[in-house]
Amino acid sequence: MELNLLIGGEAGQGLASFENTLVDILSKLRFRFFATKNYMSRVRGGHNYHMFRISENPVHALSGDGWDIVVALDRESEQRHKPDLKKGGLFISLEMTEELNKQAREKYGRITAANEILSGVVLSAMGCGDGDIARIEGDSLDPVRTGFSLANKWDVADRYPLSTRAGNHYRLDGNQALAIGALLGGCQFMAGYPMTPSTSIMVYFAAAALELTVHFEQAEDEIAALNMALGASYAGLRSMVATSGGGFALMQEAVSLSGMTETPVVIIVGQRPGPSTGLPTRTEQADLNFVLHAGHGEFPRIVFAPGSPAEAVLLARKSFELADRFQIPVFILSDQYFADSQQIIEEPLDTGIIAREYNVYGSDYRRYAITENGVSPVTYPGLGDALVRVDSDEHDESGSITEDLNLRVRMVDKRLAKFRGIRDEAIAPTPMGEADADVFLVCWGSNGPIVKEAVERLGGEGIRVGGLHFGQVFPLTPGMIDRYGLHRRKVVAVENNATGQFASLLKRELDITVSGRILKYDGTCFTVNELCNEMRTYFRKV
Amino acid sequence: MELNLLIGGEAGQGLASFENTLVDILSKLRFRFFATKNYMSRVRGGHNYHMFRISENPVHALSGDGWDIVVALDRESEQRHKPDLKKGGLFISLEMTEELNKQAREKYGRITAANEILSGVVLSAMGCGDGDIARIEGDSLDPVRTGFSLANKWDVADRYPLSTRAGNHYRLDGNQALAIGALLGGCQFMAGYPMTPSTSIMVYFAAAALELTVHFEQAEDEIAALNMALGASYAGLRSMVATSGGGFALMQEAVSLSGMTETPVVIIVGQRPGPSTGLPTRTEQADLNFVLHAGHGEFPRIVFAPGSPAEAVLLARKSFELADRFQIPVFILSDQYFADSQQIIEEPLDTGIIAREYNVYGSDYRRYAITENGVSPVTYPGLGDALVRVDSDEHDESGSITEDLNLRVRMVDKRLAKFRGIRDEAIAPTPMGEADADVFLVCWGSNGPIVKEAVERLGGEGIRVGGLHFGQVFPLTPGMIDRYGLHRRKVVAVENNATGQFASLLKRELDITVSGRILKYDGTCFTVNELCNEMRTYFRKV
Amino acid sequence: MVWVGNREIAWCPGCGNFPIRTALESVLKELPVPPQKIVLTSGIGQAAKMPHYLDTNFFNGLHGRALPLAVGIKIARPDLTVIAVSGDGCNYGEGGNHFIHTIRKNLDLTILTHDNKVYALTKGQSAPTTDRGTMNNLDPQGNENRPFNPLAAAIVMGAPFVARGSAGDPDHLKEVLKEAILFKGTAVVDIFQPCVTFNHINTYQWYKDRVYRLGKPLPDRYEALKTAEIWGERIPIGVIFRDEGVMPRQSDRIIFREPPEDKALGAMLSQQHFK
Amino acid sequence: MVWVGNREIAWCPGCGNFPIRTALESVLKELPVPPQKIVLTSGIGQAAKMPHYLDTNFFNGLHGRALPLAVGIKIARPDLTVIAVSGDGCNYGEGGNHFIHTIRKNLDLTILTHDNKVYALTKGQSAPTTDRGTMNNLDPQGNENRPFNPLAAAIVMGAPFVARGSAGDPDHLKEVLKEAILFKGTAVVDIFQPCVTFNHINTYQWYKDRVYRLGKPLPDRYEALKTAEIWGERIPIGVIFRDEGVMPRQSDRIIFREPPEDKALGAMLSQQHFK
Ligand SMILES: Cc1ncc(C[n+]2csc(CCOP(=O)(O)OP(=O)(O)O)c2C)c(N)n1
Ligand SMILES: Cc1ncc(C[n+]2csc(CCOP(=O)(O)OP(=O)(O)O)c2C)c(N)n1
Ligand code: SF4
Ligand code: SF4
Ligand SMILES: [Mg+2]
Ligand SMILES: [Mg+2]
Repeated sequence: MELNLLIGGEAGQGLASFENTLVDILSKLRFRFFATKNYMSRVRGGHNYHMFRISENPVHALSGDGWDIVVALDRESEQRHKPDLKKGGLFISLEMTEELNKQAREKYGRITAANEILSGVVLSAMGCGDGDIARIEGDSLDPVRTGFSLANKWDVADRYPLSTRAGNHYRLDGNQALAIGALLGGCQFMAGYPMTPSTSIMVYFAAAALELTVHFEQAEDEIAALNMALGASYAGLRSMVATSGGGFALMQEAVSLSGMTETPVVIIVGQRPGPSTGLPTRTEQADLNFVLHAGHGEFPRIVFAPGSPAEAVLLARKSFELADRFQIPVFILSDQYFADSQQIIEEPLDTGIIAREYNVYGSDYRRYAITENGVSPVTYPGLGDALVRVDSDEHDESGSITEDLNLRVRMVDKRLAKFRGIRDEAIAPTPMGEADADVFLVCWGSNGPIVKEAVERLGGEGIRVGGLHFGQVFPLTPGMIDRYGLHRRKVVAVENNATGQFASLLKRELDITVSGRILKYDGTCFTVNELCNEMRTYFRKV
Repeated sequence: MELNLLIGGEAGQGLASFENTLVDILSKLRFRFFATKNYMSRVRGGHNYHMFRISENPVHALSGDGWDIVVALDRESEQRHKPDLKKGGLFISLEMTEELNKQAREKYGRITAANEILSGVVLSAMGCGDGDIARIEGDSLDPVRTGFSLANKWDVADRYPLSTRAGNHYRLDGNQALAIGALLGGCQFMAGYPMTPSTSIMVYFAAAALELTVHFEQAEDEIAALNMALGASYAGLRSMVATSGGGFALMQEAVSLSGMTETPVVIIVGQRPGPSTGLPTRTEQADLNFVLHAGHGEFPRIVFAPGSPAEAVLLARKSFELADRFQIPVFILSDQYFADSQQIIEEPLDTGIIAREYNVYGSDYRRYAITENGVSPVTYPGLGDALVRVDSDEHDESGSITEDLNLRVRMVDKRLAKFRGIRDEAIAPTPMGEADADVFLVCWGSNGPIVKEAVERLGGEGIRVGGLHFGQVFPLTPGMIDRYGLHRRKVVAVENNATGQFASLLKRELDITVSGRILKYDGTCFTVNELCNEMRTYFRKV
Repeated sequence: MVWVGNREIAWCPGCGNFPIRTALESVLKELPVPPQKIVLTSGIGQAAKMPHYLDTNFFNGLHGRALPLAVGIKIARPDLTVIAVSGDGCNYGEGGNHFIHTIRKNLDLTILTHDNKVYALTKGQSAPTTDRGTMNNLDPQGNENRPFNPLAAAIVMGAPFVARGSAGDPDHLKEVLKEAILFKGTAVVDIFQPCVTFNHINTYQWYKDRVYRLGKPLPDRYEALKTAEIWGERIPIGVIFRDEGVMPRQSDRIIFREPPEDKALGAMLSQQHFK
Repeated sequence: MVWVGNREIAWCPGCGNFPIRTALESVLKELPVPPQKIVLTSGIGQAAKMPHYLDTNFFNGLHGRALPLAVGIKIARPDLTVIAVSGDGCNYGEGGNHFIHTIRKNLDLTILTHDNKVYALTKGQSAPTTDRGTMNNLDPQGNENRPFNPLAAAIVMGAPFVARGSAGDPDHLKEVLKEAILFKGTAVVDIFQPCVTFNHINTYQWYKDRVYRLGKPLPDRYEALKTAEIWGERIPIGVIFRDEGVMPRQSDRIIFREPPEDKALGAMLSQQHFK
C-alpha cells in the first residue's frame, strides 16, 4: 500500500514549508517516504509543485502511477495536475485549502498551522489516529488533530492504511547527504559562490562551521572558489567546492592546476539543464562529458555519481580519502533532482570521521619525488624542516620550474601512473534485477533507484531484465563489469540527457555497444512508470 | 638534395632575427624550405634553437636525419647539437661566429649584418653564386657576398647544390595562415588576451586593423575576450578569439553561451604541453578532448585541425562560413609547433574574401524560429523593424525566457538537428600512401605532413602503409572513411600526447579499434625519421 | 504573477525593480533613437531579467558578463545605443573585473546596476555591496567583508559620469537615467533597489529616511569621491561626477557592413607572396 | 644566464626584478618567523617566478590567481605568513576581480605587485598600468585605455596599508616591504620595476628623475588618494596610507589539525536521525 501526493501552487505560497512540516512528521513517525519537487527559477509566482510518495516499502523514486491526493493552491495547479489524479483519489481544491487556512488563522492564530493541518489530513488518510502521533510535539499536535477531523469530513481517513514502518533511520536530501559525507571525509574547508542546485551544500557547510572546526568562505567568483580550496588543501586542510555547470565552467583552469600540482580537492557538480543558463532549477545529466574532460592537458581523476543519499554519504566520504591518497581532483556528479529529493535511509551509516595524515619531513623534502606508483610523499608548510614548493609549470622533483624534456616525460608518466592505483580501487556498479537476463539497463547517478524499481517491477511482470547502476563513472575498468558479460547482452542506457553521453563512454572505454538509449531532457526526472513503459515498447520492438 | 641546418644559442642572441633574414632571402630566391624552432619560456638566456630544412623537393616537416650544418652561438648548443651533425657536416663554432660578427661590425657598422653574412654562407653551400642573388636588395647584398667568401674559406661552398626551385608561392607560418584564413573568411572582429602560442595571431590581426576594416581588442581576461566576440558577432560582425589551453579554460562558459544563443564564433586553440602552465613554449596535442567537450550542456560544434598552412587558410576561411551557416561555435586546433613553423605554399590560395549576409526582417521577427534543419533566420540590431532578442536561458522562438518543458524539448531538438547538416558538410580526411595497405597511420592537426612524408619514405623502402590525416576531427562520420575499410585494417594513431585521445575518439564515434599508438609528449614534434623508426619497430613486432 | 500591460513579469510584487523598469522604459521611449537601435545587455539575476520586459534588442548573457558583451557590441556598432543592466552581484561580484576594466576603455556605454545589496535570485546571500554584519544562510555569523563602493570605484577608474539613483524616487531616477544614457562616454549608475523578499534592512522606508537629492554634480573628483562615500544617516543620490572633457573612443570608425576589400587584403598578403 | 649565488635566474640581466628579489630576501631573513612558516603565492609572468628564487614554501599557481590561493592558505593556516607576489598583468589584469575582493576580506596578507607596466613574459603588450598612447605589437596605434591606479583602487576598497616601492631605490624598498609584511592586515605594495627589454619608457633613469620618498604616511584617506594619483614630473614612493584601527579577521580560529570531533558532528547529524 502507498500514498502518492502532489501539492502545487505559486512560489511564495509556502509549498516548501509544507514539505518540511510533512516530512518532519513522517520522519518522526518513521514512515517511509520519498519527496521531491519541481520549481521555477523565480522567487514569487509561477508554478511549483512538490511530490510525496509514502509507502509501506522503502521508496526512492516517483512511481508515476498517478496521484492519490492532489492539493491545488491555485487554478494552474488544478488544470495541470487534476488530470493525473487516480480514479477515486482526493482532490483538495483551492476552496478546501482556503477553509484549512481559515482554521489555521482562527484556531491557532498562525497561517503556518495550515501545514500541520494538511499533514494531519494526509496522516489520517494513511490510517493514523490519535494513538500514533505521540512523537509529534507541542504546537503541532492540535493542528494535526484538526487535520484528522477534516480527513473524516472529506472522507479520506484510512483510505491508504500503511501498516509497516521503518526502524532507526536518517532523513536526508541529496545535498545534505553530500555535505555530511564531506564532513565525515574530514573536509574542513569549503569555498563557493551560490549556484542552484548546489547552494544548499554550502548552506549546510556554513551552518556546520558554527559547530565544527570547519570553514566556509564565500568567494567573489567560482575561479576564486576553487583556487581558495586548492590553497587551503596545500596548506593542510581537506577541501572542496560545489557548483553547477556554469560555475564549473569557470573552474576549468584550476581543475588543471589541481592535476598539475597534485593538490587534492573534491569538486561537486550539481547538474541542471544547459547549455548556458538553461533551466536553472530543473534537472539534467548532460555535464558528464564536460566533467570527464574538464581542464586542459592530461592528468588522472575519479568521477563519482551517487544514486541515493546513502551512496552519496559513502562516496563523498571516500572522495576525500581517494583525493588525498592519489593527490588528484575527485568529482562528484549530482543533479537538481538528486539534490532536492528527500528520503529516508534505513541502512546503517558509517559515521566515523576520517582525517588527513600529517607526516613530517626534513630539509631534503621533495614534493614531487618520483615513485613507482606516481604518488609522492606529502607534507604541509610549517611541519618540520621541509619546504613545500608546488608549481603549475612542469617542474622537477623539488617543485622548481624545469624545461628538461626528459624530466618532462618522467613527470607525465609519474602523474599518469596513478591511474593504475586508481583503477585498482574502482568501485563496481550495483547490480539489479536478473543477473542472466538478455537485456541490461545501465544508468548512473540519480537514475539508479528509478531504474532499480523499474527493473523490479518489470521482473514482477515476468519481463526479465538486468540492470547496472554506476556510482563510479570514471575510470571504467573491465573488472567492474566482467562478471555481467555485457558484450553478449543487449545494453540499454537510461540517461537524463539528449545524446546518451554515458552510452558513448561505455563504447570508448569498455567497447560495449549500447543498442538502446532511453533519454529524457525536458528538465524533469524519470518516473518508474515511464521507464517501464519505455522498456515494454523496447521489448515489443526487439 | 637537401640541406639541414640548426642554429642554437641563448634567448636574446638574435636567433629569431637570423631566422627572419634567412627565410626572407630563401623566399625571394624561391627556395623550398621548412623552418621551425624550439625555445624556452624566457626572454633572455636559456637554450633555444632554430631548424631549417632547405630542399629541392617540397618539404613540410623535420627530417630528423641529422644536421648538415650546426651553428653554435654558445657552448651549450655545441654540446647538445654537435653530436647530431652528419658525417662530413659543417660545424660553425662560437669562434667562427665571432669572426663573422666582427666582420659585420667592422665592414658594415651593424651587428645585424651577421645574419646576412651567415645566410650567405648557407646560400653558398646550396650552390648559389653572385648570379643567383639578384633578387636580394640593397643593404643585404654585400654582406651576403661576404658570406660567400666565408663559405669558400670554410670549404662548404656548393656542398649541397639545390637545383630546382619553387614557382609563384606564399611563405607563411601557421599563425599567419590562420589569421589570413580568418580575414578571407570575413572575420572583422577579434578580441584576445596574450598567450603563447596564439599571441602572434592577435599581432597579425592587430596589424591588419591598421589597413583593413577589422578591429582587434585586447581584453582584460579571456572570459571577456570571448564574451566580447559574441557581442560583436551578435551585433553583426564575424568574430573570433585565439588562445591556448589555460585561456581556453576560462572561455568555457561563453562557449556554452555561444551554443545556447546560437551566436556564431570561431575559436582557435593553440595547444601547448599541460596540464596547467606546463611547458608554455613547447608543443603538444593534448587538448583535443577538452575542446571536443568544452562548455556545459549539449549543443552542436565543429572542430578542425589543419596540418599545413594551406589547409589552415582553407579551414579558417571555411570556419567562418560554417559558424554562420549553422550558428554555432567552430573550433580550430593548432599547436605551438604548427604556429611557429614557417614554410612555403606552392598550391594556389583562394584569396577571395567571403562575407556575412545581412537579411532584413520585419517586426514579427523571431530569432529562434523553429525550422526543419534547426537553423533560424538571422538578422542584426538596427536592420529593418526586427528586434533581435537572444537569451542564455532556455527561450521561446522570440528569445524570451521560457520554462515550458515541451518547448524546452523542441528547442533542444532544434539545436541538435543542426548536426545533420553539419555531418553532411564533413570534410573527408586526406589519404596518404597506399590505399590498400594493411596498416594505416591516422593523425590529425600538425602531424599530417610529418606522417605523410614518413608514409612515403616507408613506401620507398617497400614497407606498404597507408595514412589518413584528419583536418576535421569532429564530427566524425562513417562517410568520411568508408572508402578506406579501416575496420578491416590495423590502425595506428600518431599523436603528440600521452594517452591517444584521437584514437579513443575513433573508437567512440566510428567503432574503429586502434591497435597501435605512437605517442610523443616531451614537448617537441615528431621528425620523419623518428616516425619511420617507430613504424619499422611496429612491423617487426606485428 | 505580476502583469504590467500584457507582460507577465517574474518579479515579486512590490519589488524595487518595477519602478526602475518603468523609469527606464519611459527614458527609452524619449530617446532620439528607435528601439531597433538600442541594445540592452544583461547577466543573470533578478535585475538581469530587465531586458525581457522592455521592447528593444537584447543579449541576456552570462552571470557577471553583461559588460564585455556590451563592449563587443559597441565596438562593432558605434551606431547603436548600448546599455548594460544587471544586479550588484552580477556587475560588481562575478563581473568585478569587467567593471573596472570596461570603465578604463572609455567607450560610449551606459552601465546600470540594480543595487539591492543581496544575491536575490539565489535567495539571499551577501553581495559585494552588503553591509558588514548582515546575516544570511551563507553568512550565519554575519558578513565580514567591507562593502564595495561602486561609485568610488568608478571614479577612481576614471569614469567620466558617475551617478546614483533610487527606486524609491522614480522621477529623479528617470532624470538620472536619461542624463546617463545621453552622456557621450562611459556612464555608471548605481540604483538603490529594495528587495522586499530578501533584504529586510535596506527597505523603501530605510532609503526614504536617508536619501537626499544632490544639486549640481561635483566638479572636483575628490569632492565627488567623498560624496560617493557618504553613508549612514544621510545618503546622497544624483549625478555625483560629470566630466565633459573626455571624448569617448571609437565613435567614428565604421566597419559594420564594410568588409575588407580584396585589394587591401591583397596588398597585405603580397608581403607573404613571392613570385 | 644570470646566476645569483648558486641559483640560476631566468630574468634578463639588469631586470628590475633583481633588486626586488634581493630586498625581499633580506626582509624574509629578518622576519621573526622561520622560512618554513612563510608561504609565497604567485601567478604566471616574469615577476611570478620570484618564489622559485627564495627559500620558503610556495605555491606558484595560475596567471591572475595568486590572491585566492593566498586567501585559502591564510584562512586554513593563520599561523603562516602569507605573501602574494606577481606582475601587474597578473594581479591587476587577469586577477583584477581578486584584487578588489581580496582586499575587502580584510585578512592578514601581503600583496606585492611588480609594476613594469607591460606584459613581459608574453613579450611586450599593454598591462593595466600602461600609460595611454604606449605602442606595442597589440597596440600598434597606441594603448587607448586609462591606466589603472592600483594604490587608489586599494584605498577605495578599504585596504588599511597601501604603499609604493621602487626597484631603483632598494634600501627604501626593503623598509617598505618589511613594514608591509609585519603589518597586521591586508598590505598592498605596488613596486616600480623597470623592464629593460620591453619597456623603454619607464626606465631606471625615468624613475630616478621623478621618484621621491614620502615622509610619514598620510592619515587622511582623501589626502592619501590624492597622493596616490600624483603622476608626472614627480612621483611619490613610500607608505601612502596606514590605518592601525582595523583588526584583521580570522587570526584566532585554529582548525588545522583540529578535525571535527565525532561527537560534535554526531550532535549535528542527530537532527537528521530518527530512532
Ligand atoms: C557562473 C554563475 N555562477 C552563479 C550563478 C548563480 N546565480 C544566478 S543569479 C546570482 C546572483 C544574483 O545576484 P545579483 O546579480 O545581485 O542579482 P539580483 O538577483 O540580486 O537582482 C547567482 C549567484 C550563475 N547563474 N552563474
Ligand atoms: C590564463 C592565462 N592567460 C594568459 C597567459 C599568458 N601569460 C603568461 S604571463 C602573462 C603576462 C605577464 O604579465 P605580468 O603579470 O605583468 O608579468 P611580467 O611578465 O610583466 O612580470 C600572460 C598574459 C597565461 N599563462 N594564462
Ligand atoms: S527576490 Fe527581491 S529582487 Fe528578486 S524579484 Fe523578489 S523582491 Fe525583487
Ligand atoms: S623581459 Fe623585462 S621583466 Fe622580464 S626578465 Fe626581462 S627585463 Fe625583466
Ligand atoms: Mg542583487
Ligand atoms: Mg608586468
